Formats: sequence, C-alpha cells, structure tokens
Amino acid sequence: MSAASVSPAATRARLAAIRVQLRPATAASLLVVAFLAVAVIAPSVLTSGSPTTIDLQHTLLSPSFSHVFGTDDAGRDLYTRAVYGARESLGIGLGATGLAMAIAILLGFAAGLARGIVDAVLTRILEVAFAFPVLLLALLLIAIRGPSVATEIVAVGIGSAPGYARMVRGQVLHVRQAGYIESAVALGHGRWVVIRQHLFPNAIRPLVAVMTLGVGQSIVWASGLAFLGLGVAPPSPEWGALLDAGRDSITTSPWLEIMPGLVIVLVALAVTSLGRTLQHRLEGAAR
Amino acid sequence: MTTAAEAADPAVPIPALSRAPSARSGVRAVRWGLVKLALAILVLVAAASVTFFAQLLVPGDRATTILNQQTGRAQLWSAADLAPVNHQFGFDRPLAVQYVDYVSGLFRGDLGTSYTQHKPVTEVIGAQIVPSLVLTVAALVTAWVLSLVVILVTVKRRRFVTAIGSTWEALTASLPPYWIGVVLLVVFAVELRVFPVIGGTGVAGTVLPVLTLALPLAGFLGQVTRDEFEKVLDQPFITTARTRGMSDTGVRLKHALRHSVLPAVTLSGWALGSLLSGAVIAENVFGRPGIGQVLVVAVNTRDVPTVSGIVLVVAGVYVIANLLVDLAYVLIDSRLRAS
Amino acid sequence: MTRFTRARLVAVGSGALLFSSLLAGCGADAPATGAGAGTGTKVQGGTIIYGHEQEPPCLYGGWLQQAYIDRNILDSLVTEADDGSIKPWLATDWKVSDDGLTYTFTLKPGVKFTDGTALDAQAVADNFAYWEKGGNSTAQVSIDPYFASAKALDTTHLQVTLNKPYLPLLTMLTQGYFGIQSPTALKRSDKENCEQPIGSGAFKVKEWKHGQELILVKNPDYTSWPATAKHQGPAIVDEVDWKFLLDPVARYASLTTGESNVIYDVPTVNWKDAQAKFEVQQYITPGKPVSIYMNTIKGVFTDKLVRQAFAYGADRKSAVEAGFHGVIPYENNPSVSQSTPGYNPEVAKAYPYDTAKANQLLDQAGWTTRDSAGYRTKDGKQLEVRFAFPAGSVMTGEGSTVLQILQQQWKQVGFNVELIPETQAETFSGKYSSPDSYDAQPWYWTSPSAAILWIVWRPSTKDSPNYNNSSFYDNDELGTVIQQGNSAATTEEANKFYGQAQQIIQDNAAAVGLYTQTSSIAVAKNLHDVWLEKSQGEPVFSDAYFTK
Amino acid sequence: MTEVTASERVSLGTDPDVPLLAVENLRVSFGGHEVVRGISFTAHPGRCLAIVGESGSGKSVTARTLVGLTGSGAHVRADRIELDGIDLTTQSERTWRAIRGRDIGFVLQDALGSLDQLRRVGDEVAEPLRVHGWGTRASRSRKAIELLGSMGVPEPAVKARQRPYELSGGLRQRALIASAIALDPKLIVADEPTTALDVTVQAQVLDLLAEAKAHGTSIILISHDLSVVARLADEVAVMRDGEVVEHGPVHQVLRRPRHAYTQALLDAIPSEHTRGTRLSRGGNVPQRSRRPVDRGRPVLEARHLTKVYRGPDRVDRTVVDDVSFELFGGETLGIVGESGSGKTTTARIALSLLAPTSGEVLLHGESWSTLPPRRRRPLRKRIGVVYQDPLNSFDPRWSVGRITIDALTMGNRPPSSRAEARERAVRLLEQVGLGDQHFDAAPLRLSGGQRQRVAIARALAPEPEVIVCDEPVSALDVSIQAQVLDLLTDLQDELGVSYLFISHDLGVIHHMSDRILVMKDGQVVESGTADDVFRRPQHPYTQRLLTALPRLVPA
Repeated sequence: MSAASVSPAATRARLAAIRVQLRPATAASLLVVAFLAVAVIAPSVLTSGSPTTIDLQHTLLSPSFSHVFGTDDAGRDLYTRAVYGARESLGIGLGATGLAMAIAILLGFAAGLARGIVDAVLTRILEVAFAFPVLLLALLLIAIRGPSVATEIVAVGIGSAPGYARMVRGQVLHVRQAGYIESAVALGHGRWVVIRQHLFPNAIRPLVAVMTLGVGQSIVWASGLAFLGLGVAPPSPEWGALLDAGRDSITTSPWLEIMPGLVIVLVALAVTSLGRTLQHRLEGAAR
Repeated sequence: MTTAAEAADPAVPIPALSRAPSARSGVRAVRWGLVKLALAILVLVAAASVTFFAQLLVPGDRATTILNQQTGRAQLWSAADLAPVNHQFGFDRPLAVQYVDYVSGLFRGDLGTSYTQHKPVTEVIGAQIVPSLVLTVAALVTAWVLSLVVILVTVKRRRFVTAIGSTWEALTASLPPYWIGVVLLVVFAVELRVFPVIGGTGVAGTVLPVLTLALPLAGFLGQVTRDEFEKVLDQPFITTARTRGMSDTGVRLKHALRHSVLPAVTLSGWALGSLLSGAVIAENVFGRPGIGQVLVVAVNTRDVPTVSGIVLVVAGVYVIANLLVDLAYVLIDSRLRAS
Repeated sequence: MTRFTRARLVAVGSGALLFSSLLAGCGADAPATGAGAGTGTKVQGGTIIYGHEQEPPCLYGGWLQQAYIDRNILDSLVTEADDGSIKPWLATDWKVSDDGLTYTFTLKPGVKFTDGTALDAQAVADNFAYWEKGGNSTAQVSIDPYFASAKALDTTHLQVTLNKPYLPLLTMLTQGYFGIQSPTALKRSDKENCEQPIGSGAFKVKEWKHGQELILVKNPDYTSWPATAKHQGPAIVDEVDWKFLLDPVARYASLTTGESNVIYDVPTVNWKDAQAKFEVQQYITPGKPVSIYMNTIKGVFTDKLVRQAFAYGADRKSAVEAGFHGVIPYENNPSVSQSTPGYNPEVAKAYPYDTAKANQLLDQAGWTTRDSAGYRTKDGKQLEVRFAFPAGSVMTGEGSTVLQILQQQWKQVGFNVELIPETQAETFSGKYSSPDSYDAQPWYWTSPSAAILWIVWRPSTKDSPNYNNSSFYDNDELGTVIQQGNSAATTEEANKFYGQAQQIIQDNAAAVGLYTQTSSIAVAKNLHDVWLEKSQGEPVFSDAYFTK
Repeated sequence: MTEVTASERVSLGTDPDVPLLAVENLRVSFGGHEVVRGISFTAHPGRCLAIVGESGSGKSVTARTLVGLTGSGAHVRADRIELDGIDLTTQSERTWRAIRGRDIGFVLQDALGSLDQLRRVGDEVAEPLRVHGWGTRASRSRKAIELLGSMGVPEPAVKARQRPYELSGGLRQRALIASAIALDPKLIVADEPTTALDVTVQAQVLDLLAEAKAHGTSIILISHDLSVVARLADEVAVMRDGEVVEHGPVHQVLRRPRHAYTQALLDAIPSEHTRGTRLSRGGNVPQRSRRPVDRGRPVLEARHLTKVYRGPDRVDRTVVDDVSFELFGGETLGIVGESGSGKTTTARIALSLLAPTSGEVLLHGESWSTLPPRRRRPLRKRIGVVYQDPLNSFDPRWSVGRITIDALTMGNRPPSSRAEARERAVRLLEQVGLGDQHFDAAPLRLSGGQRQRVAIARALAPEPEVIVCDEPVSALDVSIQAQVLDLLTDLQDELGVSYLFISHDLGVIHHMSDRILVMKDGQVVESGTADDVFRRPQHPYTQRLLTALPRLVPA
C-alpha cells in the first residue's frame, strides 16, 4: 500500500552491484571459460603436443618457455596434459551437476508439489540422504562399480543431489505462493498447465546459477576423490589425477602439484564467479 | 483439483501475539520433542540400515576380504579356508537374520564388533570421535570467524574492497581439499616451521588441519552471508539506525549481521555432519586421528559394522546439529518460534 | 582406498643388500647407521619418534605392517645374519636329523614373557599350534605342507617334525610372523590380542592411539636379545613413539623439521636430499620382486609368444629408473629378486628391450594386422591387455608412472594396454583374482628364501588349488624342480634347483620382471644403531641410542 | 496565521524567529543525473513544512540529504544547509553522526521494515539514547518505556519487551516516532510516516506529530498525500522532477493552487465530490452518461460466506463471518475496510480461489464455489481479477503480449491464429491505453500505471461479466491512480462489466462504487448506496472511519 515503495538509493545500489559484477572479474571469468571451451572442443588448438607422449630425456623440467607448466616424471608436458584434461574434468563437473540436478528436480518437485504423506515420506528420505556422509556414498559407489569417469560422475552427482533437492523443494514452495500462479488459476488454467507453464520454469530458473556454481564445486570434489585413489585410470590427464600424481613432489618439483591446483582453482573460481553474477542478475530480473 | 493457490492461504498472517507460556504449550512442546526424537531415531536407523545393505551389495565376499586383509594378499580362497571365517562372523546365517540381529543390537546400543579390530564398534568410534569433533567444531568456528570478518570489512565498501572480499570467498571455496592441506603444510610447517608437521591432537598441531577445512568452508559461508548482508543493508531499518546517529560499524554489527546469518547457520548444520566424516584428507596429511580415516579403511576392508556404526554416528551428529540449527534460528529470529 | 594404505602388503625380507655406496664408512657386516657413531656422547634413555606409514587393524598378524611392529615386541626362535646364515635367538642351538625331518631346538633358559609367563618349550609348541590353526596364515603358508608337529621334550627342548625335508625352514622361521607370544596371553580375547600382543621382546605395548601412534616402552627385564644384536641388554632408549604418517610429504617433512628421528619408506623424490642430510638405509627385499603376472589360461597371454613379445616390447629398465627417480633397482628376474639366496643372475639377462624381436614374435603369433589406432589385431580382435594394478598399495604413484611409460612403449609394438587401477576394497575382495578379470597384474611377495617359488608356483591340484599363482601357470616340471630345491640336502644343491625353476619361469614368460621391492629408512644423525633386520627388513630399535 | 504575500520563501514575513533549518539551492545528482534541482526552503520551530510530490519527484532524496544519508554515489551541492547556525555542507561523517538522532529525528515510512524485527521494541526506541551516550542501560530502558507511553502505546512496559512484528502497524509507527523524538531533537523529518496505515491509525499518528509540533519541534513532512498534509502542515512545497513548483502556506496551496500541477494533483484525488467525474486530464469533467445498472438477476451472489482458519496454536479464527452480497450487471460494489477486516479473503472466496468454510457463491445464479475444480475451470473466464501488485501477478518470464494472449485463449472466442491473437491482444492493449509498442515489453520495465493497465487488459481478455478489483490502485501515485480509476469507469460504461471493488481508501471507494459494504473483523457492519453510507453512516465504526479520514477541505 505504499506509494513510493522502492527507494531510489536501493535501486541505484542494485544497479551498481550488477555493474561491479560485470567488470573485470566477469570479463576474466569469461576469458577463462572461453579458454576452457577451446580446451574441451579442440585441445590441439592450444597445444601441439600429446598428453601421453613420453620423453625420458626431459623429465621433471621446471616451468620454462618451452614447457610453461614444466614436465613430469615421464617427461610429459604438464601444460598439454592440463589442456587435454579439461574434457574429462569438465565432463565430470557438468555430468555430476547435471545428474544431481536431475535427481534434485525429480525429488524436489515431488516433495514440493505433493502433500501429506508423500511429502512427509520424501522429506524424510531427503533427511536420511542428507544425514548420510557424502564421502561414504562415493566410497561405496566406487567399491561397487570400480573407479572411472562414470563412477565419479555418479558418486559426485548423487552425493550433491540432496542439497539441490532441498533447494528445489524450497523453490517450488516459494513459487507456488507467487501471484502469477494464482492469476493463472483464476484465468481457468488447469493444474498441469500451471505447473508446466509457470511453476516449473520459474522454480528452475534460479537453479541455473546454482548449477554453474555446482560445476566448479564438482570439479574440486572430484579432485578429492582422486586423492583417495578413486579417480580415473591412468594415463588420463584429468585434473584430479594430475593433482594426485604431483603430491609426492611438492617439495622437490612443486610445479607438478601447484600448476594443476591452480588450474582447478582458477576454473572453479571463474565458474563460481560467473554463477554468482548470473545469480544476482536473475534475482535482479525477478524483482 | 486442488491447485497450489487454492490449497494454502498465505494471506492470513499467523498471529504471534499470544505466546504466553501455558501448561498447554508445555504439553505441546513435550509432544513435539517426542515426535522429533522418534523421527530422529528413524532417520538414524534408516541410515544405518541403508549402509548395512549397501555394503552387502558391494561385489565380493566378506570372508575373502577379511582373509586377504589379514594376510596382505589379493586372491581367492578355498571353501575350506572360508568356512571358519564365515562361521566366526556369522556370514553363514541368512541375511535377514544378520540384519535383524544388527538392528536389534542398535536398540541395545550395540553397534556390533569390528571385523578387523575385533572390538566393539562403539569402542572403535569412541576412540576417534573426540579428535574428529574437535577438528570439525574448531573448523566450523574458524570458518565463521573468518567469513564474518571478511563480510563485515568488505560488503558494500568501495568497489575495489568489495571485489577483493567476494573474490576471496570464491577463491577459498574453490580450493581442492588436498591441495590446500599440503600447501599449508609445506608453507607453514616445513618452510616457516610455525606449526608442527605431525599434527597429532595438540593445539598447535590442530591449527593447520583446522585451516585446511575452515578455509573452503569460510568461502561458502561467506558467499551465502554476503548475499543476505547486501540485501539487509538496503533495508529501511538500516537507514533508521543510521538516522539515529549510529556508526557504520555499529549498524553492521548490531543490526545487519543478525539478519544475514540464517543461511549460513543452515549450511553449518550440514557442514558439521559432512566435515565429521569428510575430514579424512586433513587427517591424513597432518597425521591426525579421526573417524574419517577409520571410515575409509573400514570401507576398504568391508568392515560392515564399523562403516554402519560411523554412518549412525555421523547421522546422529547431523540430527543434533540440525536441532542446534533450529535452536539457533529461534534464538536469532524469534519470529520462527511459532513455526 | 589407496593413499593411506600405500602399504607394503607383504613382507620385506632378509639378506638385505645395502647400497654400500650410500653409506659411507659402513662395514659390510655393520648395516647400522654407523657413520655418525663416533661423534657425540652416548645417551641412556630418550624417546625415538619413528614415522612409519600404515597402521594395521591389529598389532599381530600375517601382514608385513604387523611384522614390523612385532619384531620389536616379540622374539623369534632364530634370526638371520647379514651373510644369510641362521643365528641363535630364543633358540641357543638346534640340531637337524640326518633325514632333515626332525629339528631339535634348545631354548635359552629363564626367559619370561612380559606378562610373567615362562617362555619354555611348551610355550613355543603352543605357538606352532596357534599358527597352524590359522592364528597367522602367512606363517602357516610359509611352512605348509612340510610342517607336521611341534612338541616340548622338556622345558628347554623343542622338537619340530616335518613331513618332508624342508631346507628353508630355519630361514622361514626368521620372519616376524613367527614371533613367539605368551600362551597365557593368547587365551585372552581377540580384542586384547589385537591391541596388545604379549611377547618377550625388547619393547612392550604401552598405548595404541588408533589413527595416530603406537607407544612402545622398553622392557627393562629383557634378556633374550638375538645373536645379531649390537649390544647386550635391554633397550637403551626408554620409548619408541611409532607414529602412523601416511602422507609421504608429511612423513619426510617430519624428519627434516626434527619432529621425528627416523622415518620409514623415504620418498624417492627426496632420496638425494635424505642422503645428504640423514643416514639412509635401503634394503632390496628378498622374495618375489614386483613382477607382472600374466594370465596364461585366458586371453591374449595364453600364447607364450605374445607373453614373450610383451617382455621384449618395453624398455622396462628405463621406465623403472624414471618412475623411481633412479632410486629403486630394476629387476628383470620375475620370480625372485637379486637379494634372494639362490638368485639366478643368468635369468635376469633375458628379454632385453627389443622392439624388432617383439614385433617378430607378434607376427609369428598371428597378430599381423593393425587397426586405425595402430594396435595389432587378429581375426578382427584387438591385441588388448587388461592390466589391473593395486593402485596405491603395490603400485604407488611412482609405480603408476612406470606403468604409464610402459603403456606408451607397448603401444608402439601394437599392444593396447588398458591400465585398470584397483581400489583397495576391490583388491581385498578378490575382484581381480579370477582368470576372467585381468590379463596382467603386478604383485610381489617378500620372503627370505627362494622357497617362495613353491608358495607362488606350486601347481594346483584338485584338492588344493594354488590361489597364490596369479599367472594361473601350471607346470608340473616346475613344481617338481622347486620341490627338489626345498628338500635338497645342501644349500648349493637347493640353489641349483631354484635357479633351474627361475629359468623355466622366465623361458615361459609366465611373469615379467619389473623392479625390486625395497624397504628404506632415514635416520637423524644424532641417532645411532637403528638397523633393518634381515628377515623382513624391519627397523630394530632395541640397540638404538642418541648422542649428544 | 498571517497573510502570505507572493513570496516563494516561507520564512519571509511569517515567522519572526530565525529559521532552524535553512536550505538554499540544494542540488543532488546520481551519476550525472540530477534528481534534486536547486530547491530552497526553511524550517521553523513549532511549525511543519510539508514537501509533497509523486514518486521520482526527489522528495525522499531531499529528506535523506537533510541527515547526510543521501546514499553512496550521490553528489550533493548546496549554497547553504544550516541547522541552528551549523553549516552542514562541510561536516564530517563523525559530526553527522552526532547530529543524527540528537538534533534531527527521522521517521521513515513502513514501520515494519523500518524497525529491526529481531530486536525488542524497547531497544529500538532506546537506540538513539545509547548511541549518543545518554544515561545507563537501566535508565535508557525506563526512558524507552516512558517514551512509548507518551506516544499513547498501551502497556508500554510489555510492548517494549516485544518485537516489532508482534505489534500492530499503528503501534509500530508510534514506536518509530518515539525513537525519533527520544533525544528531543529540534527537527523531525518524517518521510511518509502514515502511508501504510489504516485511516483511523493514520489520524492518531498525525495527532502525535501535531503534538510534537505544539511543543516547539520543527517538522518536515514528506508525503505523496495532499490530504494528510492538510492536517498537519503549515507550509507546503510541491515537488515535481526535482524542483519545487509551488511553495506557500497550506491553505493557499490546497485551496488556491497557482501551479497547474498542483491543481492536477488536487483534482486527481477521488472523494465523495468526484463521483461521476473524471479525475485525470485536468478538472473534474463530468463522465459520459453512465450505463444503467441491470437490476435483474445478480451476476455474482454471495450467501452467508464464512471462513474459519485454524492457527498453529489450534485456535480457530473466523476471518470472514456470514458475508452476503449481490452484484448486478454493470454495477460496482465497493468493499471497504481496514487491514484484517476480511475483505481480501472475501474477494478470494468470490473468485473461488479459496473455499468458504460455509456459505456459497453463485455466478449468474448458478453454483460456483461448490463445483468441483474441473467443472469450475471453464466458468473462470466469466470472472476476472485485478490485484494490488500487478507485477507479482505476472510470470516474470512473460512479455505483455504473451500475458494478454494467454488470457485471450481462455475466453469464449480463443484466437484461431497467431496473427489474430496478436491483433486482438494489441487491440486490447489499446483499449486500456497501451499499444503495440508495449507488446514485447517485459512488465518489469513498465511503470506502475502501465503494469496495472496490463493487468486490466488481462482481466478483460476472456470477456468476463465480473472483475474483482482487489486494491487495484493502492500502490499507485495519485495522478496515475486517477488515470486507472478513469479507465475502469470508462470500461464499465463501454462493456457493462461489473466490479467487485475492494479498497481501504474511502475516497476511492466513494468515487467508484454504486453500493458499498463496510467490513470490520470479518463482518459486514454496514451496507447501502455510496451516498447513504458516506453521508448518513449508521454504524459507529463507519462514523469513526469517516471522522478519521483526512480531508483537503474540512468537512
């Protein structure tokens, strides 16, 4: 009932916030993601070498112009390996997040739309899933299926699904209260039309940003699994595997550990930063 | 059809006025508590049961694993070799019997006996839970302190400062767990020698493992808090406080902070449970005891009772953590008491 | 899981070959840290902080990790000297009957377990019974099927009877698995025996902080030191803090920062640094080295020519040097390592890196065509090798590097080698133990004697299948030769047969050699007389002392 | 009050005292965009200056500038800002902090949002005392209770321990004022202090401010509502686009406005006098002849509607209590009541978005609320709805065109082709005063008035007989409100549609309605024709409402 509901200062502040996000951080993030995209689609554009070529004459070289990330124990060029590793690492990140989202949307919508006993049961299941140590889930899955990219995707995906599912459920409950849902009902639309046309797309929308954040986290996560020896098979240059391979050498050939770590951090940082920018923009657009 | 809009009526405010404690509300509280407790127990038993069966799904024979583990081999064994093991651990009984036995044991507080350590799982976990809890709680507290300091100092400041704050959060949230651990180890323990390499359970030795866990967590907490904090600083009551002559720091501490911590509180409940068992990397790098390591070893050696027991404990901590979260909610925002 | 258990799953043995070049001033029979012995004054007491790697679930058992600990708390009947000869320990003397079937041991009188129980012949006999009953399956497999019975003749005399002559018996008994425990204590619960084995050793268990450390305290009443001991009397230090430091970076760092005095398994990347700063000792353990078992009954390796081509097809020596930074020696003999008595050096000359030869063998075997990826094919089938390896346990990161180098080289001759890392759960569960599950798999088995050949290569029988033979290679001739070695009257004779057996294995390429299993420690310069004993390569702390 | 000459400056002539606050040529800009363009005014002890304007006029920015809280990125210039002889243009943040709360009290609108929900009311009230180092903790809390008491808060000691959300809107606003005057500042700046309040409460709050004024406090009142201003102000400055267009004593400005904008603003205020006239576009021009109401069968009929909710404390609360009404074709039935009176719930029951606990709603004499949802759905096209917050009622992803077409397809004559759909949608938009250029626009990018037009177009699209209007103009500026009300009246004349018109604003209700229901606590306390109810109120509650209603011209 207020006439002047939004103070000009608040509006300006929001605009300023969006502008900040757009500036150098976002530009840099986009650059990293673009680089990443090339690495995934056409790694040979970024490097002329092969990620598996052994060169026992040139092992453990520290970073230089010819080997910007240095070389490993087998004389492989670490930069080349990192570039070629993007496909699997990103695949794990996207796959795991996608899987998590799919499960989350299924469960979250079911719980958000159901009432009474179904809702209670689903909520309880989510509760159990949440209480279940994520690490154990990964360990058990890998024990069942053996380590591979697919297993990592499933392990990380299922592991992070309950968190997203809760978010989806909350989102569904939130959107359900929106005025446009009631408006659509008042217009005479049926339940499924309302769900399909309004509830679903609007409940999903903010998850796009969350998903972006999730991709970065999944990559970081997967590297943790590699540490537990549950990573992908050699000679894959997946980043977690590179990190794992470099660990013993941190005091003697630090680049073997530092470089892949920086790659993961940089990518996760870029993706996270983009995700948050997206999040803020979606929020800004929603209201 | 019941549409979403027809079913609920958000327009009716829930009156929170009459909240004078009465005998009736006392009874309600007790009943509420009992229901909560029953549900919590249900969650715990369900988690342990799921674990129990999930482990039986793992391909391979338990007796084989036990024999291989005892001898450091990886081979098949003859039926004659396996029979005594199967008998000793009761694997020759029907699965249903083994399960009923296990679950009824749970209600007596008996989590079974470790296949590998030959002692009650309660003892196996009991010996490790304290350092784990210390590590987890210390990491959580540290993460909170770190994230709040960054938030208070950097939210809505000059663009440059704000950017540093949010980048710091994104950066720490992006740190691979092993990587940060080993980098901290090399920098602070090996090169600078500020902290011991062999952490153990002492105070000095706890600092680096705590940081290993706390840094990424601080990033997450910071990110969710920052969003809220920004929104809160736009609220009219913040302006009101300023019009009363309050300083910027005062406004942030006295007003804004409390309003922005709820999402991070929620996240903390989850983090407590997940750090407890997920601290294995920090434990490993810094030579620290803890149930993370026990869990990983137990999964590898198919020590079914130990794994299930740890799940039970972690789920229990999770449930307790969430009760604390609920409590914290009410303490922070009394509006939530009604619901 | 892997990293925490970058364990040596099996035992490390005796007959240690010290790299004498690494140990300046170290005499041939003085494998201790002699270099600094002359400096400083000897200190009585003190605590040794020892950074070990993996923690076993129980302190006693048939796993090398357990033997390491047990060597310091339990005494054995006999021990092995540097030259491989058997020396007295609890047994001051022993007699072998002419038919080689009866061993009569004379025990040191008056020895007591730390729980007060007398260590007499009956106690030892009880221990034999305990091992045979499954109390220690590694002990059991080491004396089966030769062992018949053990009985006390009187308090100090024990008679061990065999079914067949078994020349390596005494050598086998030097392994830590044969540590004698108090029979009174053995009657306690599994839990107590797991947590606190009771022996007569120089140290006893004070406290085991799981996941952190094992605290051993000196046994002040110690009387039963072995003939190989470097001093007479109870331990000089008061305590050994046996820390479990799984992370190699942290483990080595603990030594460089002075937080530990000794560490086990010096990371190869730090080897040079360690040589400069500390006293380092490295053992090449006897027994089966890390060699590649090849599945001879299923898949591409059923063809001997293909197995031989596999052996020729990669520069294993260079790969091992690169992967292990030149620290761990290459071993081309797949059946016993160079430090094993009875090692046949001629066998190690076979299968040099020769791609022409490999190609020729593969052509000969019918793998003549190549597919678009460059892999050989035959009848439309690719020359694919499923190469499973126990990641992180047998094959650490360094081993994995070796395999990746080899994989590229095998690719050149047309093998498509798929590396399949096994998790420890998979390894233990026997997932990669059946003939269907792999084509090649590396593994090792340390043992002080070439009798390991029998354990590994004994032909399977219907009643008694040999699951230890991961090549599934049944060769009756081989079995006969090894048995002749085991039951030979003299060492020379035995070694002749063992050498012959090694030749048969190599000729048939039933396995391909890779590198030796080694055991290493680095010791701070103010700590002396820490030594690696001969049967298992276990660090011995009873003679160790600090100097100021 | 003396006569005012043709001066723009209030301080000239009228008051012999030195002005407490003097502002000369104040300019505020944000990123090069000037929102306040050289305004000047003074404030005197014991007097109230009202700054009136619509959204975007710069009045709120001006208010905030007076306490040095213009906001980050603001560029403030002024020839002079002087408070009691202190030059405020050059003060440090530290000095500002000393001034805020002590010398200048500030009252914001929306007391719920302006009080910290998580803190006790007493602490909020006492905060300026604490900030400025007044007294001890105990004495401050005593003082807070005393202040609340002096603001007419019943049981002040109890309320001080409660939290803002536990208080009613009126009490919250009192608490906010109590906090602003805690240190007895010389100047109170009140930014829309009564905007969100019901009329009766509004009157009480204005009385409190008047009391402060009587004690010699100077008040600067910021408001969009000229009637509120009339009740408190001595002088009025009318702002538009950052400039003061008219400035003078209150009676002169309100009765004999000299500026056309002021006149338009005054004309736009709906009231009993404006019935049957157009509010927008200058002067109260009579409406076209109104279509007669069809008194045959009612198009919408409510019979004994009751709605009971069970709260979490298991106590039943009756929100709507035995409400009956009839709505005829072409008629507007107004429902007026204060917040919590049950009028919105009644509207939702009428729309069958909510099932009544008992009673029923008939549409065209046929069962409506008792139908199963599946059979009710085809009938929904016959009854449309317009909400207070149109933006919230639009799917944020949808364009104006899509919203309109979606509604068209739900009508009797769904468009058969894309082209037809677009054409009809555009025609509909034109009918509500929008056009083709708005077709692809996102509602978020439209102004409040335009959004409400889209909402009306959507409601009209299925060609309903009844439109339920739930506070349709409450969020709009007065001139926009006038346009929307005119539009609704025009459409009714054109199409013969009936309105169930719900509002808390008595003026709007009187202006729009043929017949009126007055609701209180879920019950209809009075009903009748608009003139009967307003001129001859029978129920004491109605009488109280009308008394409290601020009027431009004293009744």
